[in-house]
Amino acid sequence: MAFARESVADTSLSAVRTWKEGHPAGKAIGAFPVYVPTELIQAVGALPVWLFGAGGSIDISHADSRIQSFVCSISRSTLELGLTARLGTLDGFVFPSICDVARNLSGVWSRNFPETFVEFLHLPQNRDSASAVPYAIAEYRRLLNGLSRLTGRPASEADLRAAIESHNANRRAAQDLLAVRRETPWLLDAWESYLLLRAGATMDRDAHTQFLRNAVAAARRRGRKEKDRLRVVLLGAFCEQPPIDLIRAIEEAGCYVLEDDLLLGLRWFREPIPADGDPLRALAEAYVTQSPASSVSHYRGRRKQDDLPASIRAIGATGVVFCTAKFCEPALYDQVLYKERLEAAGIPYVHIEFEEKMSVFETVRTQVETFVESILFE
Amino acid sequence: MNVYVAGADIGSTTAKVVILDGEGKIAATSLGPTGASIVEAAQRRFKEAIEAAKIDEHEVEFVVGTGYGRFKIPFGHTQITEISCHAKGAHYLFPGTRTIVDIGGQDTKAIGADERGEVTDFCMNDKCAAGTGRFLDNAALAVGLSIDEIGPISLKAAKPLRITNVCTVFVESEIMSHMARGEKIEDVLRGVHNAIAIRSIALMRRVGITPEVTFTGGVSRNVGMVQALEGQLGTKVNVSPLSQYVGAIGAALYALERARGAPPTELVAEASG
Amino acid sequence: MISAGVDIGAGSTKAVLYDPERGVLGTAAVKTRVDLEASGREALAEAIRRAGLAPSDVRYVATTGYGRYQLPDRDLQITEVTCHARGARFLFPATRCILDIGAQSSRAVRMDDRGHVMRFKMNDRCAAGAGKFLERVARALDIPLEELPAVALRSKDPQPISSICAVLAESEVINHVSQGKPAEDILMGAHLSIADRVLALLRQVGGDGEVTLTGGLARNPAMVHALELRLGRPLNVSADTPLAGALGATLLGQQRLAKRLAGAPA
Amino acid sequence: MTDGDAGKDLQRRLLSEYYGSLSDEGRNGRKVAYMFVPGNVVELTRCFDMLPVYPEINALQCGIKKMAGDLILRAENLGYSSDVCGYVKNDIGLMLSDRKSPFGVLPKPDLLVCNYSGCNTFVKWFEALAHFYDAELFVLDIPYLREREAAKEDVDYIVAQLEELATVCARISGVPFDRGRLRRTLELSMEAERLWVEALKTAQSHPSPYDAYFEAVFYMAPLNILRGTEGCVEYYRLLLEELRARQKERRGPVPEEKFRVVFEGPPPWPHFRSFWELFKRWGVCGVASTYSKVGGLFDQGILHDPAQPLESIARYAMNCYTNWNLGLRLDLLRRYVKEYEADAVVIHSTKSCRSFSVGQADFREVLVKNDGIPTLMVESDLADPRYYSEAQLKNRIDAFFESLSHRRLLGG
Repeated sequence: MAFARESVADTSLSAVRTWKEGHPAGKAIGAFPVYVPTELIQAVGALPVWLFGAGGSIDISHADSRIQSFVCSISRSTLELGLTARLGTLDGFVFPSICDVARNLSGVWSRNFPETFVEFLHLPQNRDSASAVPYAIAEYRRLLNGLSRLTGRPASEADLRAAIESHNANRRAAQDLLAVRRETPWLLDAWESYLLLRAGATMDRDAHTQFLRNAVAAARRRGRKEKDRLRVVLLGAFCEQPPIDLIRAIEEAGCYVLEDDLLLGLRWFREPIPADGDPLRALAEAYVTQSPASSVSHYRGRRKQDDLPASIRAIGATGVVFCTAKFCEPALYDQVLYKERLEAAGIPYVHIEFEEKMSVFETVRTQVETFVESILFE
Repeated sequence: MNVYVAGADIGSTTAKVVILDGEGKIAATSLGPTGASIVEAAQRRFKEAIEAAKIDEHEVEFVVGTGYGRFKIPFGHTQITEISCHAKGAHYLFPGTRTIVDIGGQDTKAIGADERGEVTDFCMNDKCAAGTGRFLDNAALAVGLSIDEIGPISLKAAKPLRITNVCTVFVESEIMSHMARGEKIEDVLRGVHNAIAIRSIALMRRVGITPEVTFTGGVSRNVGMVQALEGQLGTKVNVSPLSQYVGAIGAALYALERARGAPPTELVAEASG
Repeated sequence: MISAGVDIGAGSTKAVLYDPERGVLGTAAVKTRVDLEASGREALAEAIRRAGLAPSDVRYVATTGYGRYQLPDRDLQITEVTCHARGARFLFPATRCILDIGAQSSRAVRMDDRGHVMRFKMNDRCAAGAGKFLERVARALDIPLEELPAVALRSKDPQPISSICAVLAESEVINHVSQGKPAEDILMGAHLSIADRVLALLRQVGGDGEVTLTGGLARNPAMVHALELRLGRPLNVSADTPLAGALGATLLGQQRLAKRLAGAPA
Repeated sequence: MTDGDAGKDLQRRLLSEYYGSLSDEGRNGRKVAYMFVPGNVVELTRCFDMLPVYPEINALQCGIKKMAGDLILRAENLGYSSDVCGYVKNDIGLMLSDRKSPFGVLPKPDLLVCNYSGCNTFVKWFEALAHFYDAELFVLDIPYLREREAAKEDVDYIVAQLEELATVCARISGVPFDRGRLRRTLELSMEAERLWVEALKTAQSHPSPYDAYFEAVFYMAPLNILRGTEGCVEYYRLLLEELRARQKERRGPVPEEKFRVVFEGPPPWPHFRSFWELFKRWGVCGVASTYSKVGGLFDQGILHDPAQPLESIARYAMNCYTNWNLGLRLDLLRRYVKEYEADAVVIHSTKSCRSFSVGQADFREVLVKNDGIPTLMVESDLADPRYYSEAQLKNRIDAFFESLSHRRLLGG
């Protein structure tokens, strides 16, 4: 756990430097949340590095001259990291389609760092259309060609299949970790599992998979006792991540967080992606047909808010904690539709607002405690 | 016959008047809180300045008003914004000035100036970071100290806190929570000064920071603020006991130009007032 | 069975003793000092003294408010939202909503007919600092705090002040001053800006039914007037509302005590 | 003196006819398609006799008519945060008050066509309307333009979706898809667009015969609402004549054109007049604006083309101002300053519209420091009246033009 905590707190990405010492010609590619097919980065022998802003650890004084203040903190702090050369170890950046701010940030990025490799990946939003899969394949191929040129190493079908398999294993380990929390929440706190997953942001995939497997085994051996707590689901923190102390404050206020969308991009698919056929088609089809309900891509077929009440009850949760980043528009729009369906289904919820650079959690603790009391005090 | 001109800078918190003689030497200055009535505050300061300069009101040939209350100055001939006045005044005090920062009651201003004190570019804070000058008064109130004490006390900080918030109102609730958790006053105050310095420097970056940097306006009297700015910038910052009068000095210099026959460049007085 | 409720707030600490048969036995209020635990003990001791009881008579102590965790020998701590709701219910049995406007934050609470919290909402960061905002406006207008309500109530044409952002609201106050607008109109404008902000929270939790006003600003008649003007109907206000938190704590303490005595699992 | 009355009268008649056609009797059975202005496919929906409704136009009209404030409050009471787009909340407020708009009661949507061009919030907006109206939603995914020329895969992706959309419209309207009618409609669109580009270019003369920001946003209304109709073409023919006449008489929107300015960003609709006044006082005339290109960058040579029906619709959809990446947007601003001989750029940054605003501060950085073009950035909002603080705006605008006139005096 100590290792995980340090690697997350280290915004200068020293872990990437150590990886590069082990891979002399190796390149590292930064991926902005929420979902990027990092298999493509691994397939060209590069290290995918997830960028989750700088939390409260740095002051914003350069980014202000490029970006307004009424935008989320993750975009401002990531730009600050770039402008203060703290991301020097990264050789390129991939911005996926999340929202207008992230999309425009890719433009600000390529203007301020003209020599760096910057790619904006347009993930298909009309996933009901027959043309969505071919388009996704074309986008993935365009990205892959760019990455190959950058690393000077084309990706063979075998490289792609190996990358898919190592990602499948990583996602399986992540699902196992979250299953411990879902079935026996007293054995593994949400902030602990968050740290374990987040450590993977700067780690090689297979190393992270082994790291998670050890953690799952260790968690199962713990002898902790179950406490009288409210079982909840946490929704809305899929891109800008809340401070770890905020997650702890929610748990200490009397909650077991069975399910959440923290670090959603690291575990985007529940089912493994087939590694036998054409790898790009497999990745594209997975994105178009299996992506989870999320605020960053238009849902396929049904409306995602209709499925929410049933999925809450299925895992035995009693309430929902909406935990949205200040100024995060996609999360705030969806929260209204979700709350409509929760009210109709009689499932209680509370909405708290956070910023990655928050240092005071009194109001959050009071709100969640009140929420727990309003349910436990029947 | 010696000609006199005046500049009146009626800010949201303090009102200042400066009288210059024909050669542009400062004949007198006066300063006091703006309070609830701008017209009274302007007239009182103007009277004080005239008496200090031992001259008669009609000897003042031209008066330029600036600051938030500039349109309400009864004795003003014309109005010029505080951007132009701060540039001109800062150049008067420190001819090497190229970048000016003024942390005012309502707005924080960063101004780029050329070798003649003309404005090359300027930028004012965006909405979320408004009211920084006023905020320091509120911070002093929140910790039960006077505005003049918080600067020196902040210098005694051992481990300054990081206060990361943009919005001044929210920073205040952050101060209360730190105090409730028993943090030392000087550490909290140093955190506040640093937060304001970082934000002001971010604004200065928009116009570009070229030495010499001159810190103008009332807040420049706060040594804690000067230290914080110099600490974050890594370079010296020009401050003078007259820094608080820079707006009024600039206005008086424009009045002098106008008295010497320069054509007007600003809008005719506001019709609606 | 006597239970005690101790509300350790940022400004003052209140204590209430209650017995199901004899009702409220004693109350006390002291200024909160930096040592929150001492403030809690002092208020409780004072209430016991006033009720002519001995410390051992108190069978259950529930704490609430900012310093609710600071009293080591408490039986339970409950948040001020839950306690304010239960306390207001005791003072006004038909009330369905609570509006609590404090120095820093404000909130709206909706209850069901048994006084149980259904939904609540706190002001978001941009609309923070209600009470503090009025203090700053008073200072900008050179008006002593105690005269605030009287001056505001003299207003004939309140000036519009933004209700969306506290920093913007302050700048607008200064602009009105610099345009020489009368102080009472600016001050009432500031009260109405807070009313708009807080009533927006009320509407989001469902604002129909009887509304009770609690918190520091409940004692400011200009604030009550501004709220009633914008709400279009009267609010419950009483001199006892500052005690609502401690009252709620002792009543909820009774509920827990009754459960313990009946042998039900805690 | 018939200064522009003919044009204004025709526009008023066309708009009242349009809103009349949306009333229950006016529709007489025709289906209604909600669409967004940037990248809309009205030429396609017209083939199925479907009537277009543009929620953005309703929102800005509510802003102008001072209705936006209450409607936004109604949406916030439902739970919409103060941090989300004012246009969306205005439209949700309209829905909550049974769609009573400044032009009568608007119809419910039979189909929501989310032409998602340059604004991710559009998808959220129509996901909400689909939820509240329980209406069918077709997300027409329009890729973000990364290179100056739209990539073949992007165009093919849109064309394939247009074919699918055509089958959906045929099903809903019961009208079979007539490609000949599509071509005729595209001819009308192209003609109106060509006339509009000519009209825009008249601003290159000194003085400019019209304000390319504060007046262009009204002149562009027919092209946004009535594209593909006879009336639309007629309007722009009349408009061009009027502007040519004013050019000859050297008459412009301000008595004396002191500063020619390129405007970037949407206007604050709820305070439109007072915002325009802050510039008029300084003799400012807008000679080019990017907001008037939100409905299509026709002056950059991208018109509808009956010879390539679906391809030209796809290419048009990608070439709306907010769908251009920031590098292309910045070059456009620079070209406008040169082509229209502007003295300065004014950026109006709006809190609601982050697809416009994010990156504008970076524009200012380049325009001032690299190109030496005086650039002012001011902030308020395009829909929410509560974010407009006149004193702050006046202070910044006065300071900017004061230093410009001062520099001009010193030959700077």
